[in-house]
Parts: sequence; structure tokens; C-alpha cells
Amino acid sequence: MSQTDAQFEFSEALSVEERLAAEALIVDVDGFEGPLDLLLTLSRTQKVDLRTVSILQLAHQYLAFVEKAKELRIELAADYLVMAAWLAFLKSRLLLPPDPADEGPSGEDLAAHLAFQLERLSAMRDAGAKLMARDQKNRDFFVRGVPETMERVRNVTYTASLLDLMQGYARIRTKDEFRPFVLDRKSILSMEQALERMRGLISFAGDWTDLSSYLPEGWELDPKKRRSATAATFAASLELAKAGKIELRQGETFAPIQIRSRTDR
Amino acid sequence: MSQDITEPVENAQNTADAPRESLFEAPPLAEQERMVEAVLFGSADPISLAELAGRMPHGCDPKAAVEQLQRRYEGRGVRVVRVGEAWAIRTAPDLGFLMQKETVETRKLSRAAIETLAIIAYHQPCTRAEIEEIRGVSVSRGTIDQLIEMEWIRFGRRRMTPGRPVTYTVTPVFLDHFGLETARDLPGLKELRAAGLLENRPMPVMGDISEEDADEQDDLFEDES
Amino acid sequence: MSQDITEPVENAQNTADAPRESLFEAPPLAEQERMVEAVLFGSADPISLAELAGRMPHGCDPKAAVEQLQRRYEGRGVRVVRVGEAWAIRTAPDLGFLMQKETVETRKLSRAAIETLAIIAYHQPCTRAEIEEIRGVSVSRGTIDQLIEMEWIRFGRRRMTPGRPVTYTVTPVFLDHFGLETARDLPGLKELRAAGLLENRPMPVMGDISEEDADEQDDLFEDES
Repeated sequence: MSQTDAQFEFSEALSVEERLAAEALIVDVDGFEGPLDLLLTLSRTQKVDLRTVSILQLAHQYLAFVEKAKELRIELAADYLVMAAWLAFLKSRLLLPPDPADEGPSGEDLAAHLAFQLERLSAMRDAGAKLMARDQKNRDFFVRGVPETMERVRNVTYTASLLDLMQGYARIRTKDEFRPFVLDRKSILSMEQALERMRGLISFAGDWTDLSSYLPEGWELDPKKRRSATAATFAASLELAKAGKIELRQGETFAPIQIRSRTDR
Repeated sequence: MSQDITEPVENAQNTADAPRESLFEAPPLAEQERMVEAVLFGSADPISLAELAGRMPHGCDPKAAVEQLQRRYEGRGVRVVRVGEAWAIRTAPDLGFLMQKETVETRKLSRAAIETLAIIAYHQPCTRAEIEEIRGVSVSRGTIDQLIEMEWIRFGRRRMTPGRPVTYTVTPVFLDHFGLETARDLPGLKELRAAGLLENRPMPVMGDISEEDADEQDDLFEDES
Repeated sequence: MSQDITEPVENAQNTADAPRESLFEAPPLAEQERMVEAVLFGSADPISLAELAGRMPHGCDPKAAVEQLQRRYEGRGVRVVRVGEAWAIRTAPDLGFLMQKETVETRKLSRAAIETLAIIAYHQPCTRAEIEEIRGVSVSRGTIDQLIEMEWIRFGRRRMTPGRPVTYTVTPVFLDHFGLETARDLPGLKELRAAGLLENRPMPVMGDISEEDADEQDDLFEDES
């Protein structure tokens, strides 16, 4: 508030400047943090140490201020008026000789308390300013920019270790190596397939024919396929023999196996 | 350890302790200092000695380690500072000019909020009525709320007076923000107390504030000093 | 400075420079080291030498300061490390266990994300099609988004092939997180295998693999190493 330093006294003869200052003070009444704050501001105009401020003069100043506000038809909050009433009481106490019959505190006691209140408010205000003038966190001094702690924040943090990363990569790159052993179905003839095939052909085999001639076309060329097809066809022939559909014979060990359909039934 | 045959019980205790101690042998102090260094560097918030002890291997002495670390960082670009019962590493304030990028725009506190904060800090634990008496004006709900939201003040114990009003005290976050080791390090606290400005002096007219209250108020500071 | 009357122009230049240099005299190296220490400590991201130079007073030598700082932190609880082209302060790896308490609330990255990340790290810059080819499955938008959000990968230059596909590369944040100076520091497959880091476990596909099959597989694997 710019007017706080202004000479501010409600003497009989106010200079234009003083009058302006006084009015500025009143217009700015909203800027005051209550009657005590206003009193503190007024006390500063006495230009003395708060400890030696004249409470009587201060009461006078305050009452004049309220008077002025009324003149200017400025509505003052209730607590300003309560303070005014109290100061008027204090003023009378200070001016009149003490009544020995009165039990209550003396005018001096009351004045001393008001002085204490003003000094305390002023002290707290200074303390607040000193506090704010201190080095402050994130303004003058700083905390760790990257705390290691994964903070107890609400959002989920995903993480992975270097090991995860490397293993993940290794997993992909060695996927083929890891593939379990599976039969290559392309070069496999299952017994069911052989059986199916032979069932269709068997009715034509009236005479003994080599089992090898029942292999699927082309399979005898590839050794892998031939092995699989031979085994499957042989197994299928055993199955058919068991069912009584065909007869089997073999001249000697490792000789070709021959089959023919059993038509005698 | 002197062998004293006249005290067999105590002696037995000693030998019972011995193997346990050797089993969990604490790392050398230099290593403990490294650990404290890593933990304090890793945290933006102050870390209490208890938490340090909890993180460090059994048998460590975090207090000795942190004090040694503090001496090591004297005069460096970062400092080891005490915040209440906890410790933190902070950049040296004289280097703040280098850190504009990190500066967090803090909400400007209103004059009312600053005064209220100062009153709570210097008078804690402090009731709302006391704040209002000192400021001579009622305290708006918003002001207290704002300070609580900033975690600079919190509720203290209730005052054992009629109505059992809540009290407010400042928090470790407050101490941390203003670089204070304890509430006793508030600027000018001693002078204010010596001048009697922190006393709860009752208004002569009312005269109904008990002496006990006044005593209780200074408890916090006196307990600590 | 020798006065040479035969070269008046150059001489004029010298004298013009001189006052400027003295005006902005660089602080002593010890002070520069303090500055670097504070900045590295307070910064959320690793800081490049250029950025350090920009923050420090004119005439400073951030490289010398950061190297001196690095030496000072040798063997300490934290270290000054290079992250790509930038510098940062990090916990000494052997003390990582002190931080573990805090990492509980983090979630493991999904396998798909890890694999995608790994492929990008090993093959950067790398297009989505390439990732899919290597993984053998399509990469979901979400996986890429998550990694970008975590700031572990970012868009690289577009590939100059039909369709101009975007490429992905890993970021300094990634390098920082995994303690790598460059992506080239990632160990190769051979090194992984030598270190026993490969999972020697067959992937369950059909679920009916006989013992012999499993053995055979291990053989196959060992043959290659």
C-alpha cells in the first residue's frame, strides 16, 4: 500500500496531499486485513517505534478514519465498527482519571495490550516476509531430478531389465533351434492312409502281387518316403490279413512280401 | 571384554550375542557412507534415519554414515541437509541461477496465507482462534485449506480446552521447502521469544484464558530444545 | 601479447578481445565442477556438454569440469556416467539393492513389448514390417505406443523404400534405463550364450514332446554353441 508511508495525521489543517492520502487509505479499505491491520498501518504514520507508539493518538486516528469513511459514505465492515467502539471506550478510559471502584482493567492495561497486539502482528508479518525470503525448494535449491525411487505414483510404471531384453531377443533369434521335434508329415504315409488306399485296390488283386506295388505313386523314388510308405503299407496289409480280407506270403527272409485277396469266402 | 567370573550371567549373555554379531557383520563405515549416499541421491524427498536403517544391512549406523557424508559434501555443488528427523541432498542455493529450467512455478501465496503460515509456524501448535486473535480478522477456510493442500501445515493435537479445538502445526514438507532443519531454526525465533511476542497474552478484559493454555503452547519448542 | 607493428589489424583484434575475456572471466575449475554437480543432480534428463555450456557462465569448460566430477565420484555411492552424448548421475550398480524397496509397484513389461523393444534395439533403425518378420507375428499398435510413451523408442527417419515406412530407434532414455552408452554395447547372441543367458528350455508347442525329443533338442542347441 503506497499510502502507508505518507504522513497521515488528522490535524485541523490537512494539506491537499494529506487529504488525498487519507482518502486513498479509505478507498483502499478493502485492502486491509481487518481493523488491527488498519491500526498497524495508522501507527506507522506516527513514525515512531511500535513500542513507543501513542495508543491515545492511534485511537484518535482510527476514530477520525471511521468518521471520514462515514462522510464519504463508505460502508465499513462490522468488525471495523466494533473496533471503533472499543477504541472510543479506551480513549475515555485513558483520558479520564481512574475510578477506584472499577474492578476492570485500567486504561493503561488495555492500551498496553493493544500495543502488544500491534507489535505481535507486525512481528508475524516480518516473520512471514523473512520466511518467504529464505531459499526455497525448487526456486533456489533443488531436489534430485531423477529420483531412483519408482515413486508411489498411481500410474503403473512398466520396466524391464537388460536381461529381459537380451533374453527376449535371444528367444526370437533362436526360435528355430527351439522348435520341438515334429514329424514332417509331407514324407509320412500313415497306416490309415495306406489302409484306405489298399482297400480300394485289393479287389483287383486276384493273384499274388508284390506289396511294394501298392505304394503310392512316386513314393518309391524318395528313400524317406519309401521307407514310410513301405512300413505303413505293410502294417495295413497285416491289418487286412487279420480282418481276413487278404493273404500274405514271403518266400524267404528279406524276400518280397506278396499279397492276394481272399475270395474264398 | 573382560572375563569376570563373578558375573557369570552377564558373561553368558555376551557370548550368546557374539556369534550373532559376527554373522551379520555390518559393512565398514566407508561402505555405509556410500549406501547412504546412493539412497539420498536416489530420493527427492527426505529420508529418515529409520528408513535408512531399514534399507541398509543389519548392524549399520546410518546416523554416523550420514554425518560423515554431510561433511564430505561441504562446499560442494550439492549438500546433505537435515530436514526434521530426515536427511536429503539438495543443490547449493548459490547455484540456483543455473537451475532455471528446473524451477517450478509456485502459486503466489496471498498476504493472508503468508501471515497465517508464519503464525502457525511460530506459535505451533496453534488454534484457528489464536490465528484470528493475532491477525485481528477471521481466517478464511480457503487459506487454511490451501496451506493444508500444500502440505505445509497439518492438524496437531486437539487443545484440551472447552470445545477441544484442533490445532495446526507445520510439517516436514514445510521444513524441507524452506530449508529448515527443525522448527526451532525459524528465522528470528529466539528474538521473538525473548521479546515475549510468542506468548499467548490474554486480553485484559476477557481474562478467561487459563494459564495452562499458555504453557502448553510453548511445549513443542521447549521439548525440542 | 607481443606488440607487432607489422600486423596492426590482427593486433587490433587481440586488444579488442582482451577486455571481453577479462570481463566474463570464467570461474575456477573447482567452481565449474560444483556447477556441473548441481545441474546433473537437479536435472530430470541427462545433460549434454552443449547444454551445460549454455547454462554455465561464459568461458567455462564443461567437459573438463564433468570429467573432474566423474573422477571425484569414482568409487562413491553414485557415479557420473555418460548416456549417449549426455551426462547424468546414477546410483552405483552394486548398490541397486538399496533401491529395490521402491520398485515393487512397477509392472514387468509384456513379453511382446520386450521382444519388440529388443528387436528395435538390436536392429535400429527398424521398420514395423521388419519387426514382424523377425518376431514372426504381427506387432500390435498398443505395443509400439507403449514403448513410445515410455520414451524407450522413438520414430527414426523414414526408410527410402516404397511406402516410405517409418523406422523406430531406441532413445537416450532407453540407454539410460539399461545403463548403456550406445545400443552397440548390447551383447551379441554368442556372448549371451557364453554367459549362459539364453533360456535352455524348449518352448511348449504341441505339449506331447517325449523325453527323447527334448534331449535331442538340447543336443541340437549345444552343437551350435
